[in-house]
Amino acid sequence: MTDKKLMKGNIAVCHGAIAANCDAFFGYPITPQNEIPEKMSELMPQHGRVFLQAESEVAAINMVYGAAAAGKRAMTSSSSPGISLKMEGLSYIAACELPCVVVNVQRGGPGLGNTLPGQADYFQAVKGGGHGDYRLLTIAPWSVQECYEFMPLAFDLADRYRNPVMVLMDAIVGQMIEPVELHANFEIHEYPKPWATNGARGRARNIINSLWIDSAVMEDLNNRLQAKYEQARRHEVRLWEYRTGDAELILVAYGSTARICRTVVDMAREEGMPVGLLRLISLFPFPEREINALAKQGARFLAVEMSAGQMVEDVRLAVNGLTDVGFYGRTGGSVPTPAEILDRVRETLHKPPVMSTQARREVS
Amino acid sequence: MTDKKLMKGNIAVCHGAIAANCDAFFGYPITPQNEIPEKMSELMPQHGRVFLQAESEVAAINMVYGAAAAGKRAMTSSSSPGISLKMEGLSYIAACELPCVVVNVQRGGPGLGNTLPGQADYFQAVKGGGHGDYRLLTIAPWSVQECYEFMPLAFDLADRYRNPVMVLMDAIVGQMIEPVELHANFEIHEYPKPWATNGARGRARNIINSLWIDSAVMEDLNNRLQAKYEQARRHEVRLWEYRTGDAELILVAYGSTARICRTVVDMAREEGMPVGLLRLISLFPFPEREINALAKQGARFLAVEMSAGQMVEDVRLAVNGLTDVGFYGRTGGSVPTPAEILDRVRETLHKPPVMSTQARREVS
Amino acid sequence: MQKVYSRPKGLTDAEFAYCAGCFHSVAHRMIAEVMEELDIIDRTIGVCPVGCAVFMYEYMACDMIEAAHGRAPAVATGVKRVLPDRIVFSYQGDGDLASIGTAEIIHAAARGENITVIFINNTTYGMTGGQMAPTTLVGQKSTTCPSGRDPKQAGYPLRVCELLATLDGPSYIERVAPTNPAGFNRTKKAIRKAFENQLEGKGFSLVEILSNCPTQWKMSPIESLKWIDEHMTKTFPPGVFVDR
Amino acid sequence: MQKVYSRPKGLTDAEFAYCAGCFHSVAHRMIAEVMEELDIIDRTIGVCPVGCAVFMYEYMACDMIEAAHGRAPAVATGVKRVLPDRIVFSYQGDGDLASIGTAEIIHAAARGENITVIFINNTTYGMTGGQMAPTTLVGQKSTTCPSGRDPKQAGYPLRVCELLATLDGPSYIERVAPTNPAGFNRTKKAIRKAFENQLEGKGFSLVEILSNCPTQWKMSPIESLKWIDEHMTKTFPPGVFVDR
Amino acid sequence: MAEIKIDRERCKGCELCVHFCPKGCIEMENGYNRKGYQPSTFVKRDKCTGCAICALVCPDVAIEVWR
Amino acid sequence: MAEIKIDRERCKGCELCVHFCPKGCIEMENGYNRKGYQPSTFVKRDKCTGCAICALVCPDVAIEVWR
Amino acid sequence: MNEMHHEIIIAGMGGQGVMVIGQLLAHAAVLEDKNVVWFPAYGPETRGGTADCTVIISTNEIGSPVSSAPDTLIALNQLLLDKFAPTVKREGLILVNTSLASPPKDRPDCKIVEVPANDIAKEVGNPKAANMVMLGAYVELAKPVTLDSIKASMTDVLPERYHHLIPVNCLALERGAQLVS
Amino acid sequence: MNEMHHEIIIAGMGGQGVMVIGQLLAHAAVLEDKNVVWFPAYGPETRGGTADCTVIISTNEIGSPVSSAPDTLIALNQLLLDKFAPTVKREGLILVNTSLASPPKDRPDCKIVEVPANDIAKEVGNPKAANMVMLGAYVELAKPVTLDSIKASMTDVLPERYHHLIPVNCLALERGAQLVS
Ligand SMILES: Cc1ncc(C[n+]2csc(CCOP(=O)(O)OP(=O)(O)O)c2C)c(N)n1
Ligand SMILES: Cc1ncc(C[n+]2csc(CCOP(=O)(O)OP(=O)(O)O)c2C)c(N)n1
Ligand code: SF4
Ligand code: SF4
Ligand code: SF4
Ligand code: SF4
Ligand code: SF4
Ligand code: SF4
Ligand SMILES: [Mg+2]
Ligand SMILES: [Mg+2]
Repeated sequence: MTDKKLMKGNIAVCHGAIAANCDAFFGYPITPQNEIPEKMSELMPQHGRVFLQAESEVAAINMVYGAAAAGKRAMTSSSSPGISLKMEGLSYIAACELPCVVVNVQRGGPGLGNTLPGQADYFQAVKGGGHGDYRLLTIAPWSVQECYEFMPLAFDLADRYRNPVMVLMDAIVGQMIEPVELHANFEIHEYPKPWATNGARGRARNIINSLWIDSAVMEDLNNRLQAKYEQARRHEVRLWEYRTGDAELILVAYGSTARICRTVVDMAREEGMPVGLLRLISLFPFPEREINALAKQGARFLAVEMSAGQMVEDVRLAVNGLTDVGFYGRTGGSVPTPAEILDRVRETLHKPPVMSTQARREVS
Repeated sequence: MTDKKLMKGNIAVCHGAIAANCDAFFGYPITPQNEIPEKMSELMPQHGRVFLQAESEVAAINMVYGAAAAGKRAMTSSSSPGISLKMEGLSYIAACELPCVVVNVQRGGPGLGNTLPGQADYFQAVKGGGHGDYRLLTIAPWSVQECYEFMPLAFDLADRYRNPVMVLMDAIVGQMIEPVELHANFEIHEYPKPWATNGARGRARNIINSLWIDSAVMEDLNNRLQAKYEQARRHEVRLWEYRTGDAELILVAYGSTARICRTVVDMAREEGMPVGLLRLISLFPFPEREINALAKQGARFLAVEMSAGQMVEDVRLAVNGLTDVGFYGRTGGSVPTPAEILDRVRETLHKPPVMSTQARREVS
Repeated sequence: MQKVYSRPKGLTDAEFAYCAGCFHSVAHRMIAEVMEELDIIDRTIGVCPVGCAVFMYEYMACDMIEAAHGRAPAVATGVKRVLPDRIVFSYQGDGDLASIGTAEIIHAAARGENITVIFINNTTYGMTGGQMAPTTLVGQKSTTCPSGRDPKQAGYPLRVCELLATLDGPSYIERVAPTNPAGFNRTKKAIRKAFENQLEGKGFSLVEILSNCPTQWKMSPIESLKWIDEHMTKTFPPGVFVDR
Repeated sequence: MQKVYSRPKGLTDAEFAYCAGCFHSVAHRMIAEVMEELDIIDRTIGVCPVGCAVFMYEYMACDMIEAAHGRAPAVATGVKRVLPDRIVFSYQGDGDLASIGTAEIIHAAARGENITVIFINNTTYGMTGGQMAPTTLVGQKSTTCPSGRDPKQAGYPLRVCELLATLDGPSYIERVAPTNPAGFNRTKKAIRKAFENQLEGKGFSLVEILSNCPTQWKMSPIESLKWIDEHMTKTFPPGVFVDR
Repeated sequence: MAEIKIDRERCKGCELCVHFCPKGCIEMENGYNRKGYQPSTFVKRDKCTGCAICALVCPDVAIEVWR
Repeated sequence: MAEIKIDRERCKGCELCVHFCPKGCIEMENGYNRKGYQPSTFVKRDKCTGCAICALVCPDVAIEVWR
Repeated sequence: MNEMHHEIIIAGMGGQGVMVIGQLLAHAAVLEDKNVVWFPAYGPETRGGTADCTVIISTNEIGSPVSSAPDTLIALNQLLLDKFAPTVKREGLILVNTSLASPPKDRPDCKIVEVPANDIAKEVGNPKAANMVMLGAYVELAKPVTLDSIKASMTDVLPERYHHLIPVNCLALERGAQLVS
Repeated sequence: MNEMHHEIIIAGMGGQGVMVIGQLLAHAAVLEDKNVVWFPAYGPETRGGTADCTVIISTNEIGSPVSSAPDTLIALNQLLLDKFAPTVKREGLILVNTSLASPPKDRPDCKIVEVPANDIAKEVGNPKAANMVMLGAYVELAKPVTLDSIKASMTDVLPERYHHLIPVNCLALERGAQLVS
């Protein structure tokens, strides 16, 4: 295994961005993602690409907007409070149908919170924390290897859908050090960008704009966006099923929580409990059809998050009342342990399945 | 009716704030809410209160944070892109458990969009567009009279729950001029604020803070917030039912869209169709129980929004698969007409109810 | 007879939607003339503000990007960094540049970003209805200081050229007042120099144009130019602040 | 024997969590001494930054508010406007004040907001691990300019006092360098004056303290003070910039 | 002798050309254009020097000049 | 004669007091305190003037002075 | 009171008094205890010197204050006549200020009323009262409120510095009404 | 390969080489084809001069890299011994650098191993190698990897300017191992 290096998730993100031919990085320090701008300040110039430390997260996302408008692959990274500052900019970028990648290494919130792991920016990422009807395509790595590999995927999705892509991590995924293979085996597509504002030589001028005072035109834009998201719902759902075949209870989780849940599934199976894991890779699009199909087969669900209950709403929407959906969450930087999740699994499986019509919000 | 004045919704908001003993207004111009800061620049000094035009929406929400921390009733107002810039600040204010009021006169989005009416900031308002697990108590007036009356309500809720309250309007509600009665009949509660940072005279010093590096402490804060939101779910649901008694199809809408839907209900009834309206006044807390109860009685639902489908998700969550939930939306500043909604109603009622498990996203 | 003045190629055919006598149009036209003279229309990318000039992309014959309110310098930075051989300018009003966008303009200047900034100071928020701007004069009325700007309540006007001139980054900063034919010529020259500097790689250039807003000032265009001369130039003296 | 130096009442009993020799503690202590001397501990509200001094509320004996990164001047404005008879100070690092919070500090100064600002310039982002700050010197290394700040790439350091001194709003602006006992005394005096001005209703006062960051500079505390004298004061000369 | 042409539909009647023409060659019309503005009109062809000041100051680029 | 007291547990061993004491009354200890720092210690009681410079410069307010 | 419902768009150049007559209509409706919503154009749309507003007067509660198909257009100049004429509902009413605009040819379904408002205003002695002439004509034709209520609204709606013009405004109103009666 | 799973927290003052021995463990695990996650403390927690990290070595896939109850604590000073000793899992292992700290009294369930690491390091001729002494003792006791793999990791893990210290580091490792074997 000599081709494996020990590396932080955050650093692997940088190597992934380089492999994805990322042209420009604009960022601002914030824990727990500082290794990204730091490493990028070294790697990007080495590869003849652009690194710039912006004066703020607001400036950074608007620099990304400019570089993306110019037809280049641009990205930024931050963590929860810094991502909140990018909401206006992201709404603009989505409205202008520009591709870019935004990494959020989530921490404990709300407010200043702490720099420990969190997953409470899920709503913000997948429902659109900014104004208006836009969505971010959102993917969530769970290992250092995926931190590396999801960056080319993210840039590809961004270009393909002309939409910002969010790589939703958390402090565990960003800070942990694992062996990683920087294999560089990516097929990097070049997407033609005839719309780019890079100088109107030999063509009509291009305009990048999201202002349409005529409501009919603005509605057309919205319909185009929605059609695109529908497209993504059909083609870009990514997930990983683990021992779900005969599972009566399926844990649903993403990122580091999904790793923990994999351990829980093994522990549960050892105790003879029919438990499986549905690990979400794409958060938007959400695997609505897949979960619904499992629900139709009678499986119940337990959503596990480092939040007070966000992803669980999408699980409930997908299940649509067919079976029971439970929730186990930890907040504020607390990481759920396998033991406590297992307890909840035991509890759930000894409890006969009930049709719960009220959202249950249990935060321990 | 000599005690009725013709007044814009935005102006009524200002008189409501004055009646609510609002101590300080911090804002920044943006259409379609400019009348609010403009009128406040006149009214607040007249009443010996604070008006300040901030350098930006970011500064404005942080001034509100300061004034609220000092124990005063503070507010700001803006419209969609400006509200997006307040996401970090709102997450801080919620995390610090400070009361304040934020008015969003929604326009067409995403991006710069236009200054026409929109309702596509619903997710942002009710799910928390900022980072972390916080919620804004959200109420939506639909007339100029309510623009006036909901301000004292908003400040009261804010103080009672020590939480930011969003008054979610749209360009129609903000810009239309209707007769209003400035009756000043409000019971304004004075809430003791022993936590306020207003100088530690004769008491231990106070600290307003959302930084808790100990995850256990941060989790405690989160649990406290969630308990508060649960409390609000029990006590603060507000809605108005119109001809729902025997309705087979219930329109669900809020704000100006609900006004339009009321017309639609009357038109439908004239054609003999059993249609009712559930007009949401509180958006968070959402009337989950109430909708679920109606669904149990067999009613189907049609959510109508000026968005590509946001509130409809909460309707679906509440219905939880019991009956069918349809959606009709217009975006980008387009306002649905009674005629087109009625068409959809006819269509829906002639279509036999089906159990739809996939979210339907129909944007015309 | 020879044609001695015709519409510059840097402009599209669209009619300006500005109010009668508004000098946004004048600034647009001069930028268009300079682009034509320097033959850079097909390699220039302009960044529009949010303000009355929000529709600028309809008028300029080059590639254009609509920035969020105040963020034009950041957007321009993003473009210029990835396309260093293109010409990038941003165009901003006083609310856009000197209020919400204060951080972005100062840091673009401090970085010596090789871009050209045209700054239209009309002492008010024209687009949103004449609210107080950071550059509103002491005593001047606006819809958010109805009895005139009171420095005790609302502070003092911000002098952008003076502010930026304390930085090491900028290569050229000038304030001009196109209130008469000589002022027009001076303005045009300044804009040209601000673009030439970029072509020469000299770094950040900014031209502040003392402009009018007949509508929100509630004056005729001719009165508005007089008002600039008599009142605005007291607080905002024209001149070259940086040239290096 | 008489006690001639003891812990000021403006401080709590908490031990500072700063690195050994870090001058954040020195600045805290001096603010505490001034609050005690002016007898204003029980009517002062302090606003903490996001930066190494983020835990300042643990140390000061007065009411404290934790602001979002860069927004302390806005928060302080909010407090002071509704409680004009209280004393309000904010405390900010160079990343906080001169980068993300540029707009907020400039506009608080332009408004002549009657608050006191203590500005700790240590040329780096101490808390987040030594990244480049707006005040990082040309050539100085940081974790985001590993081969030293290159003005071509990252621009030039921002001189906050010089910048703010172009405004009409501020009543008092001074830069001090507490690198020796005389510098300590000068610093204390400046902080005192910045609070006294507020008591007299004179408006915005700011003291920039050239501070150290032994950890991120990778120096001993004593070396760090020498480095301030030898390098920082070249770019950031101490002195009174505004006093009116 | 020189000549100017005012595009009546582009003109917004701001009167700047009238004000700045050193020869007083331009006046305001009495009528209205389609948008509802009262445009200016070239009246003293003989006095015009073709100095193009009118075109220089016209915000709406409504004037062309021949000399 | 004067006296200073160094709070051994508050001291972080930054050496500033040692550096700035005009009389050379302070030295660094060899041992470690609970946090793992090597604190300073008052060694030349007789030379101390009670000038309080050490207290003035001590970032951790670890020194009290009597005179 | 009989059931009735009127949706009117009023449009013209800034300075032609478009908002004032909208406000007079709305105020008169309040006096008559009718439901009314007045929706003036706002924001960037008011740039370029034009102005328009929608007034809805009804005996029923009013839903949307935004009218997608008004039953009446009162157009004070050509540009906005051209803009709004196509939106008027089938067989609606269009009042044209023929002093500044010529009647539309492509709405044969509508009742087109020609009012030389500026000329009449000049005749009554206040050239600025063309808006009142138009209003008078409209109120007489459609009767959403009475002329008396409009007159009674003048003192409340007009700023005091214009109160001396109320008599001549009333005259203009009446002349407009006479024209179509 | 037998199934095994080790969770270790290593803690000490900055400069005591806490991170280095964590990295050596992780690297050795990679050499031995075991699963490993190394989770260093980061951010504001590294202020104040202390450092700690978690290493998990396992033959299974590793879930959370954050250990809520490590089976081993390697404590290089008193402050962090006090902080982390309570988190060690029941009947776990605590290695104490007795040159700078005294063994905890309140964990009678745990196996407490006293290593006078600084003293031994001085003896072998590199006073900075106390960390290596602790590591040697731990590896010998728990055998998560072999001492040879640790040695083989030295050149990769240590910056080149410290390569001349590898022999003395190896000596320190061995002395640590001998102490407990
Ligand atoms: C984030 C955000 N805040 C506020 C606005 C509203 N807005 C549009 S233009 C403008 C100010 C315009 O003033 P200025 O920049 O001086 O330009 P002018 O219209 O005077 O040319 C404002 C506040 C907005 N569109 N976006
Ligand atoms: C919105 C936001 N962006 C970034 C951060 C991360 N952050 C915390 S402190 C800091 C900079 C600290 O530098 P400075 O203000 O100079 O203070 P110092 O630590 O040097 O005293 C940053 C970027 C944050 N907490 N919030
Ligand atoms: S409002 Fe003022 S700045 Fe805007 S177009 Fe009109 S005159 Fe020009
Ligand atoms: S990192 Fe620097 S600024 Fe922060 S506490 Fe340590 S020495 Fe002080
Ligand atoms: S060209 Fe000169 S002289 Fe002729 S009309 Fe124009 S300004 Fe007057
Ligand atoms: S300057 Fe231009 S717009 Fe103004 S009146 Fe003359 S021709 Fe018309
Ligand atoms: S009081 Fe003065 S002489 Fe005495 S130890 Fe302190 S610095 Fe030295
Ligand atoms: S100055 Fe204070 S902290 Fe530093 S060594 Fe002396 S006593 Fe210790
Ligand atoms: Mg302006
Ligand atoms: Mg700093």
